[in-house]
Amino acid sequence: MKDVVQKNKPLIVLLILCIAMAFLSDSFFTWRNFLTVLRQTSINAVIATGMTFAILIGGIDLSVGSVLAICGAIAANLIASGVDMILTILITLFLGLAIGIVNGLLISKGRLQPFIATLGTMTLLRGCTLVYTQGKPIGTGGGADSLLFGKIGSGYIFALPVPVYIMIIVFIAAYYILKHLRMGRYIYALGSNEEATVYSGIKTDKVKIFVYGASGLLASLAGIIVTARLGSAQPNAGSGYELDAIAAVVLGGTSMSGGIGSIGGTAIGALIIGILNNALNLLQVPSYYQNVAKGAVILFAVLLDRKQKAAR
Amino acid sequence: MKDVVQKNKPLIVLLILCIAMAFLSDSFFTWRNFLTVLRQTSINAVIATGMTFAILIGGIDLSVGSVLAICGAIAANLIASGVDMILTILITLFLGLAIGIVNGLLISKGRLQPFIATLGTMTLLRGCTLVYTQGKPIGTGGGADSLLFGKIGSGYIFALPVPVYIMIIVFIAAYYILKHLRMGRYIYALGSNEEATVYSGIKTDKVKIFVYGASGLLASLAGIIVTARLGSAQPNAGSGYELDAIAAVVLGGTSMSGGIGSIGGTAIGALIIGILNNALNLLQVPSYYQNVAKGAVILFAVLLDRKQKAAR
Amino acid sequence: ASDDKEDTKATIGLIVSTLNNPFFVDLRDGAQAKADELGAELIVLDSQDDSATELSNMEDLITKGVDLILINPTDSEAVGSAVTAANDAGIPVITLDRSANTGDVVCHIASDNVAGGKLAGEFIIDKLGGKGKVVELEGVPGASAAIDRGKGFNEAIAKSDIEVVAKQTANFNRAEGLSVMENILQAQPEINAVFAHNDEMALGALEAIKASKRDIMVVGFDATDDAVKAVKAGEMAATVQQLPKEIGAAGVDAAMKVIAGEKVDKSIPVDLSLVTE
Amino acid sequence: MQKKIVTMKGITKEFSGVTVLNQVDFNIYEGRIMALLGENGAGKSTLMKILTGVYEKTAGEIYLNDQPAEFKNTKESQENGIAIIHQELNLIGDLSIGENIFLGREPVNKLGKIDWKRLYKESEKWISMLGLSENPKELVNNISVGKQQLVEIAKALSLDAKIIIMDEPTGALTISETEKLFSVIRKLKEQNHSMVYISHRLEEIFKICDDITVLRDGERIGEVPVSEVTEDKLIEMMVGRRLEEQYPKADSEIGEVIFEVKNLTNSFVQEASFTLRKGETLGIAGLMGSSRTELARTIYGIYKMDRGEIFIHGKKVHINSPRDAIKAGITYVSEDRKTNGIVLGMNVGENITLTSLKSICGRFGHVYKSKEEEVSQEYIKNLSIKTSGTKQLVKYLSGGNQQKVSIAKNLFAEPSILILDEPTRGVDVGAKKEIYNLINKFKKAGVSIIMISSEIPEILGMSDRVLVMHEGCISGILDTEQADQEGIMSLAVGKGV
Ligand SMILES: Nc1ncnc2c1ncn2[C@@H]1O[C@H](COP(=O)(O)OP(=O)(O)OP(=O)(O)O)[C@@H](O)[C@H]1O
Ligand SMILES: Nc1ncnc2c1ncn2[C@@H]1O[C@H](COP(=O)(O)OP(=O)(O)OP(=O)(O)O)[C@@H](O)[C@H]1O
Ligand SMILES: O[C@@H]1[C@H](O)[C@H](O)CO[C@H]1O
Ligand SMILES: [Mg+2]
Ligand SMILES: [Mg+2]
Repeated sequence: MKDVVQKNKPLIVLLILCIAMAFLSDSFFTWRNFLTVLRQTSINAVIATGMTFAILIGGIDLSVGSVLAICGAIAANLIASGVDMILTILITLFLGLAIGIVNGLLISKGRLQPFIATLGTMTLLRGCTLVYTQGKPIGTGGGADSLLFGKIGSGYIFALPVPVYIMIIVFIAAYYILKHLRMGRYIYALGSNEEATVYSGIKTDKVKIFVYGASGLLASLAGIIVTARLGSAQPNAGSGYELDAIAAVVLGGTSMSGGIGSIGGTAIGALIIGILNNALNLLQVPSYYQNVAKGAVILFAVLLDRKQKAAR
Repeated sequence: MKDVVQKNKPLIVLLILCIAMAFLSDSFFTWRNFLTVLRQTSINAVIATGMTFAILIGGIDLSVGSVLAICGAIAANLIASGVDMILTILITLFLGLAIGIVNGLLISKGRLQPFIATLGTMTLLRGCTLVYTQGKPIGTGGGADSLLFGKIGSGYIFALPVPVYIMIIVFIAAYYILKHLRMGRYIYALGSNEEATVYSGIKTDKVKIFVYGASGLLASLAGIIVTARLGSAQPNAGSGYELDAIAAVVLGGTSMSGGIGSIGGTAIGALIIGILNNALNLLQVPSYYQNVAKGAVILFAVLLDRKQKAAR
Repeated sequence: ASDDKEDTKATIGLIVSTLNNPFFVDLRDGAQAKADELGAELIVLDSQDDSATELSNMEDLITKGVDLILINPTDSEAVGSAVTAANDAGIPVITLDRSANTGDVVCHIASDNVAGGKLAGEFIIDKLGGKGKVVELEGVPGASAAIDRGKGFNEAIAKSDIEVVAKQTANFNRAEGLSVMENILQAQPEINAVFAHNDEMALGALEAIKASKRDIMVVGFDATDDAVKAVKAGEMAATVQQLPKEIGAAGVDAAMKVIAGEKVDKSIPVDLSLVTE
Repeated sequence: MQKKIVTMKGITKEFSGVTVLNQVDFNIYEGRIMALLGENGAGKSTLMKILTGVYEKTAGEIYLNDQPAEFKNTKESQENGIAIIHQELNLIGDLSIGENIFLGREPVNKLGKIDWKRLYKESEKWISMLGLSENPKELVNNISVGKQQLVEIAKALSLDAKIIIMDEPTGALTISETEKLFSVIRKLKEQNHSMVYISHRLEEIFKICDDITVLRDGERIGEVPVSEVTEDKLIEMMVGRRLEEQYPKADSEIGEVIFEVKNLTNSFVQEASFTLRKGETLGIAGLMGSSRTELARTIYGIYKMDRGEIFIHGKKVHINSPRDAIKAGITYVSEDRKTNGIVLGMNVGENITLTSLKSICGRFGHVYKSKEEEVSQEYIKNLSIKTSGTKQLVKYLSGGNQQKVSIAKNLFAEPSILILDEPTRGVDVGAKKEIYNLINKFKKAGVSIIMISSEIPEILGMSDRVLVMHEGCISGILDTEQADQEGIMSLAVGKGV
């Protein structure tokens, strides 16, 4: 019983938030707002899923925001120049994957600390995006493919927004990988004890490349969603998103030191952040106070969920 | 011999940078520019010193930029309302120390992971700064104390800028603590093996509180320098400074996983970043390319300095 | 290579608050075009919206020994030290878009953000017939443009029966403009107009409004290409045009005059106008 | 009866609802050495951790000199004159030997500056007392596990405590080191220090202890003076039944040479050459630091070879990683299970299947959970691993049971060559025997075994041939029939037979 509560503390924070909002705002508990929150959460959720992989192996991926920006810019440009939507998506995802793999290579073969490696690529790619966009937004144009592309961000299928489907598919895939595939097992093993994992004959380099590749891929997917929703790619898109993603992962109970955590937790963490942003707007909290509230909720949530083991 | 090279790799990067600049720009090797670079480096260096402590125990302090901002704002306000300079400085430093101690308590007694604890306080304090300043810069006013206060940022003593003295004193104090005081040993021990440190009868909570307290104190000191230099405190001051500080620490050869590193390294790391910024401007690298160059240099420097041990 | 300037060519430094915002990119482009036209060398540095970086940029330009410095301050208060540093080095300074509260400036070239906010407010009063409910999307908390535009706008509507029903920040950012507007749309059953402190947020809000199928007028600020297009297409009602290219060009123009020893006006206003359908 | 210096009464300890100590009484007498015995998981370490303030007890009382005492942390117990050497090494790898010994008690001058000279001089004194000739400025990371163990002991001794608890201090020590330690212990005893001594090596108990307390499954079985028990009686108390012969070496059929190492050389090992036959057990003996572990790990692909060849079934193989080794049919049970043997944060089942996960996976990498459950249950049963189930996290198992998981994990990869590095270190007598039986079982099934051990009786009892190392070189290979303790020792110290 105590165990159940311990395991579900993130869920409890989520519930507290929802119940409080139910009292504080009439517009909160409506189907429409529910969909709005889900759609807004989807971008952070997709990025946070990749971040969960990285954090599970004891790493981190700070470059996600920059990957989102460069991939979004390239997608917008491709669509605007009349490239087919499917092809555009494939190219963009491939680019994200490739960047992620480079991160993975720097960290595995290059033996760099993940924080600093991805800090480097984050800075570098932000520069690339500025150079590529020349500091201006790139519109997707008005072509037929552009309209279709826009649906990825704002379309509906059976009354549910498209990004919500994407988010759910990403969650399920990640859950399956972590729970039921060999790679998932290796991710946990690597995060718990790297040396023992090597001694067990597992190619840890491959696991790292997989993890950062996945994170890059998912960041580019998020880039596609953002660009599709806005119909344009901004040069400063995604900056600071890494912090939201990390917050979602940690609020979901995943340990920054690796080896412990789950996708379900991350889903809850992303929802907490999404609902919080929504709530601050619905409650018309003045801008200056929004950061105060956000910081306080993050601290409250993690204090509730603190682990038995001492952190440093 | 191999050991000497291994230990001094950050120094080698620094030398390469300087030699390259000597060829590329006439204005680089001038006494004026030397002082400019040192003065520009001082703020990051002071913050990075506190960050070195945090990283040495395997932690991190993301809140430094926000601490800088709130402390700077309060200092500016005090000076503007005619409070004596010395008193202002003491109050401000005390505030920084107190915030740092709160971080330390959250992390030790509250058992929070440092990344998320300081991410929380970073967000919260940024909000507090906005509320306190009402989003507007606070000038130090034109009083006598204001002019004197300004000297902390832009004054000279015996041809050397005041912030450079501050930086040097901070370095020496930190070096002494780490090398010759018990607390220093405990910092390394804690970062290397927390459990064994506990078993040795060391109060690790006290060490953590010391470390984050020091980091907060130094961030507020940096806040004083920035405010003094600019003659005013900006609500957005210091945002992103945590990344520069971390980069300096890691470029200096300190391991993000704790236990290994030195203040000397951090000094070199901070100089690398300072010189790099200066160099990019002197060489007229277009601003969009500056990020590209910075990211590339960070990656290059750490690739050169990579540890034997595999990182995750 | 070396950073020696050629003897004949004037070297002008331009410090811009940030270059990842189209407004300032236009300002830079205007300046660059003018510099090319007049045969001057232009060194552009980006302060990334940080006052300390701005000061460092100033110091580096002083080290380089440029002839004149054009500065677009991140903040009018904090830029004082940078201006003073240039004064001490004997390098003339011209401020662009935002002014400097301290230090000696040869000339200030800008459009007035408070006036711009007013312009937007008056337009909305006019269109709504003096009453209605509006939403204000604020810029980065603490940014001077956000403060000034908000000030002008609120001063204008204070004289009417228009009520601000929601006031939230979207940080000058399009993606945030979208999500913040979505949330406001949930909370507010009745909205007649939105005033956004810049076009990026206005365009984000526009996406949210389009998706909600509600009929709400959007007014932005900056007249970026995207926004002007949206206005022409009848999607946005208006945007306040600041002519950033002209601010940049006028800056270089004045700079060349100063370098040549000619006199320039202390303040050169650049026209504000409202782009409507 | 002697004066009781420590009395523990009715100590009960529960870990998340599971009782691991039940109403245990325990005494320490002034100037005497109390042995604490019991199978793996009996609760010995837990009891001592309660005494020294590492764990909080669920119930019971503790008296120090007849005064109620309760220590909230190690520091408090130290201040009250109790020092403990934990079973698992607890040193700071990035600090020097001297810094480790004085960690938390550094000598300082009036200004708080550490007096380095004194610190290193004193450290030198303590380590040389234990026969360690290392420079005290050397980083702990750079010395072998055995030497680290000595540093740990030096650290406890330097506390100058009235009561010293040693939880398996000789686990990583060789005979001569152990002797050195014993002489130190005797000296301390003469100075009226009291001690608790935990070990699975019964001969040590008879050598130095005065009294014995036996635990079984968290219950106290009894306390007896050493002089009143025999080894058989003790074993019976510990395991609740009699055990037959200690080393049940099976005579299996030894086949052709299947493994050969030729001139293997790197920074640890010089010109190592030897062969291994099918179904044979090759023991590797040597002093601490003779690089037996390094030889094994080089074969296993952890360390690079500078020169040399490895043949399996006469075919040359290239091993650059553990993965290559496993593919070639070699697995390695590490001497250091905590750092590289097992994944403490994963459960028993996941650990057992980790090395050979592929074999219970579908084509697209899907892990068949039911199959995993089935095989791990099988290993838990075969190796008598004491665990609440396959889902129990390994970090909550006792040291000996962790060792069994480490062995199970390697067996699951179905090696044809199994390298065991100190396989019975920290394993109780009952479990030891089970491990020996397992070795025999696999031997019979045609697996060839390389067994590194610091216990010469074990080497002699279990191997067909004995390879002896001295300072990175193979100083001799003997048939077990011709080998004896003296012969091995003289090779180990570098003298020919
Ligand atoms: N922190 C813990 N959480 C849960 N269970 C634990 C914990 N520590 C020990 N145990 C359990 O308590 C029991 C006793 O463990 P302990 O380490 O005291 O045994 P031991 O007698 O020292 O064994 P060994 O000879 O193998 O070292 C074991 O069953 C172990 O699994
Ligand atoms: N990380 C290291 N760096 C440098 N030298 C090392 C390292 N680890 C071990 N050595 C050295 O390698 C040699 C052999 O190591 P080790 O003592 O582990 O061998 P061993 O024969 O297996 O002994 P043990 O009985 O302790 O396992 C020793 O001289 C030791 O100092
Ligand atoms: O004038 C500029 C632009 O409107 C920009 O969008 C935000 O910053 C302001 O200062
Ligand atoms: Mg034990
Ligand atoms: Mg060994």
